[in-house]
Amino acid sequence: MIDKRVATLADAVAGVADGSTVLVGGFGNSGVPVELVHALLEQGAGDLTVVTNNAGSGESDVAALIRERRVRKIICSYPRSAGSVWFEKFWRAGEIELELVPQGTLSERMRAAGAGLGGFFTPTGADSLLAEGKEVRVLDGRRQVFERPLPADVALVKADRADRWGNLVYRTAARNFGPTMATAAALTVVQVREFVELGALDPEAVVTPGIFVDRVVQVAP
Amino acid sequence: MIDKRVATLADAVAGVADGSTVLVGGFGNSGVPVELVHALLEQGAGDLTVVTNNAGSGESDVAALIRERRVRKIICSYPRSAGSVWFEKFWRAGEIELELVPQGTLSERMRAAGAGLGGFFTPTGADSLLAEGKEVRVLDGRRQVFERPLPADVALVKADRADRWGNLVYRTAARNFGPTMATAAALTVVQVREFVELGALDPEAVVTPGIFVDRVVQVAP
Amino acid sequence: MTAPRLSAVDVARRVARDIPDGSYVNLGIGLPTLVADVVGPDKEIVYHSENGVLGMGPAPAPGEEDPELINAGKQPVTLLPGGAFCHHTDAFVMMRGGHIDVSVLGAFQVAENGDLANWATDEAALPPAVGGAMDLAVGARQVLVVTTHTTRDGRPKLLPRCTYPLTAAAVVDRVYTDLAVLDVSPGGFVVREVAPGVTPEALQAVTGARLTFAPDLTVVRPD
Amino acid sequence: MTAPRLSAVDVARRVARDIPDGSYVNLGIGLPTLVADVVGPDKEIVYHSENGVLGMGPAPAPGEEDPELINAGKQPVTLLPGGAFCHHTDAFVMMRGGHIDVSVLGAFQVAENGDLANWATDEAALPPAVGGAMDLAVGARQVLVVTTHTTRDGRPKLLPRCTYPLTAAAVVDRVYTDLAVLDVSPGGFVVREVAPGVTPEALQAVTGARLTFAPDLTVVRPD
Repeated sequence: MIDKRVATLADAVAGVADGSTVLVGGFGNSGVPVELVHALLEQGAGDLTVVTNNAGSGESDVAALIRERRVRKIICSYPRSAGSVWFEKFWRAGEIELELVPQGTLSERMRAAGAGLGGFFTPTGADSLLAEGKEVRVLDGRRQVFERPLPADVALVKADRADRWGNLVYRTAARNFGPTMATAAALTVVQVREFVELGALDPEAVVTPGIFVDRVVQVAP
Repeated sequence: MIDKRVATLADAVAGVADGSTVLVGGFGNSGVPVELVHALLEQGAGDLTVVTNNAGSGESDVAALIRERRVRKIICSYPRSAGSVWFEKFWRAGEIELELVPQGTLSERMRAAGAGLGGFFTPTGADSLLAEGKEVRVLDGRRQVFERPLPADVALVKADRADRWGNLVYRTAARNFGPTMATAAALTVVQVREFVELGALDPEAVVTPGIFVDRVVQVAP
Repeated sequence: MTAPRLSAVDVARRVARDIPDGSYVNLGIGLPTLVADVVGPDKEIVYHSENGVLGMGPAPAPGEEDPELINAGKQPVTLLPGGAFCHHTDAFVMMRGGHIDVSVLGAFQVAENGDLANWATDEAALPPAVGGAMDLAVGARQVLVVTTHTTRDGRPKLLPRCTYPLTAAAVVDRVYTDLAVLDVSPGGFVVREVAPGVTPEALQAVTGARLTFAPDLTVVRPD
Repeated sequence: MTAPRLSAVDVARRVARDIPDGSYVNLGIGLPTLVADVVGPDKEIVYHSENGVLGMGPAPAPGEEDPELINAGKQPVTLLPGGAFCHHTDAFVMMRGGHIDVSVLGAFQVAENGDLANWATDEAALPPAVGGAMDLAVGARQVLVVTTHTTRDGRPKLLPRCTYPLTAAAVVDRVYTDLAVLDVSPGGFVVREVAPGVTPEALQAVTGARLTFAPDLTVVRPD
């Protein structure tokens, strides 16, 4: 019997260890697993490497993790926003490490981890500062930089509906990094708006098959 | 106005040049764009490199292309089947070239082409004859072989339904190579069972967005 | 330079004229976004956003916003019939894989060989941020840049070589500024059009790179 | 070797016992396919097929076949509630990316260090063909091999080193034959179980590699 549903947010993030690499879905305020991130804050894991597109905003989710000094390092494409005050404060003080990755490369590196690949060459950023220290090779007539997979211990993802096998569908642009992050982590934890019966999701339209999902928790919208 | 629908199979394959690399979808008899391949036979292009999982069977589709000596080279994972008599005949006579690629690598190489990547390292086949002459590197503690993108001039794909923008959905396991091949070719040609109105396909469930599709033709089931 | 500069909307209108019917287009944050507002109703354009939206429609009516349905600039958008959602990795397959016909980007600097600098300045006080700029610059079939011709304090943005960190090398096809439309050619910038009242001498005076003027140089018609 | 060999179904039953409830499993073409028929109803197993089916159910009733809904062996299958379709590239992400718990494969040869040869012999008359064998061998968390202990003409398949071309190096975890169940350990093959009536000496006599026998060696119980 496969049942990946868990009863509480605390169950969902149970066991996340200090020093973990944690993927956090979302782009801007779309598709952010806010409740899971707050549960992780509550759970207490620290010394985290957080991989997420932005570096949090205001006092919520990733910004709160940073504020509470749980984050050793951020791997992201765009840490700067109107509300990214906690990140900027610690960054200026040299108290948080930043690895800046072009957005498509960030996503592709997580995909490579989930796909069992050893890395890939991409033209993105090959002529930029972000290629410094990396292997660059001319392939198909253009300079390309070698990028390595980005695997993680935990992924926190927000989806819309799930069944007990962990099959997922998303809503509009909230899909963003979720499907890729779900493949790249040893433990994939998902919050959804609604549980549905097994068989209720159209097999032609499942976006993340349950094979990539470990725990699902329902969060009231 | 975007309208990728064409009226006839001849229109669908018009302009395919001698010497083209042609991706042909399908796995066994599932998802094979039979009518498009026959239209290509009729159209007359020769000296083709055909990329497809199997090497045709019986007297139909890819087997017919081979029989009529249109195929210079096959790139595939599994050319051998009960009915692959035409391929075997020419292969024994040294009259057709074979590039054998592990199935996942075949798919991933087409994906790399569609994704604008310069290549990737994969553990698949790294310790096998199929890695001979290729760069092998130890990454993440295992031997991995460098594989290059596999782009094409034309892709022939079978889907189930399409709208005039070329958005596609498939049916069951007939999906197989279609979504990846559609991204990897300069000209992607699709046969579908049914045309639907723009907006009739659920935007959450479109499998191949029209951006990857150039021509769609309806074929009576 | 005393001639009036073109307004941002006029520049957007000029860009819109160059976008063919049926194109797949990504509009960068800022000035480029204006282009969608001025493309004629005779054209069917599919707008792509790197967060996984293909086929964006106009901004939603006030009160109709869906907080999850946003564009790359984090503004609420709508989806047209025929639009579709995809995940981030696939959205970047579209970009990096050469499937976007036209990418319209902003710029800090453009060099005469097409080098683009639009993600970082030499300012060290702010943390660096790149987003999807590098993917858009290397992947689109055509890269169009929309920018003011000079910085706020009058320094030129079109240069022999970029002094800011590069986004990508030799990628820009055409530049639309508030003073001119310029193509990047093997011989450097070729001015195709100038804003009304702008002389070649005056344009050269506010440009860092050496300009060539097209034999059929015309005045920008924004409409 | 005069003791009766285990039947293919008995071997499949023995394999089935080792597959935990809730596993994601890929069954190779041929002997491994039998495993699905004998897994107990107390277990919920999600069967994966590399052509893009996750959650395969039993074979359809005669006349109910869908010609497009097939497995990797090109046989018609069904989809269980909770099953889903994906494209080929994603199906191989599942395989190569380590998401399949158990891969059950056939073999021509297995070496004592876990090397697997199951895609090509030294026969040059037939065109080579590989399919998904290499992806399955490198990607699954556990690689189980089901094979007859010897070839049809009595030559051993469990060897110090494979003589046929390798599928993958050092990947096999356990081998189930019609004579024994053997683990691949750092010291070579360790026999865990033998078929009824098979003595260690007799097993060694039909095995190319040097065998170690587990201290708790038992007789195979297929049920």
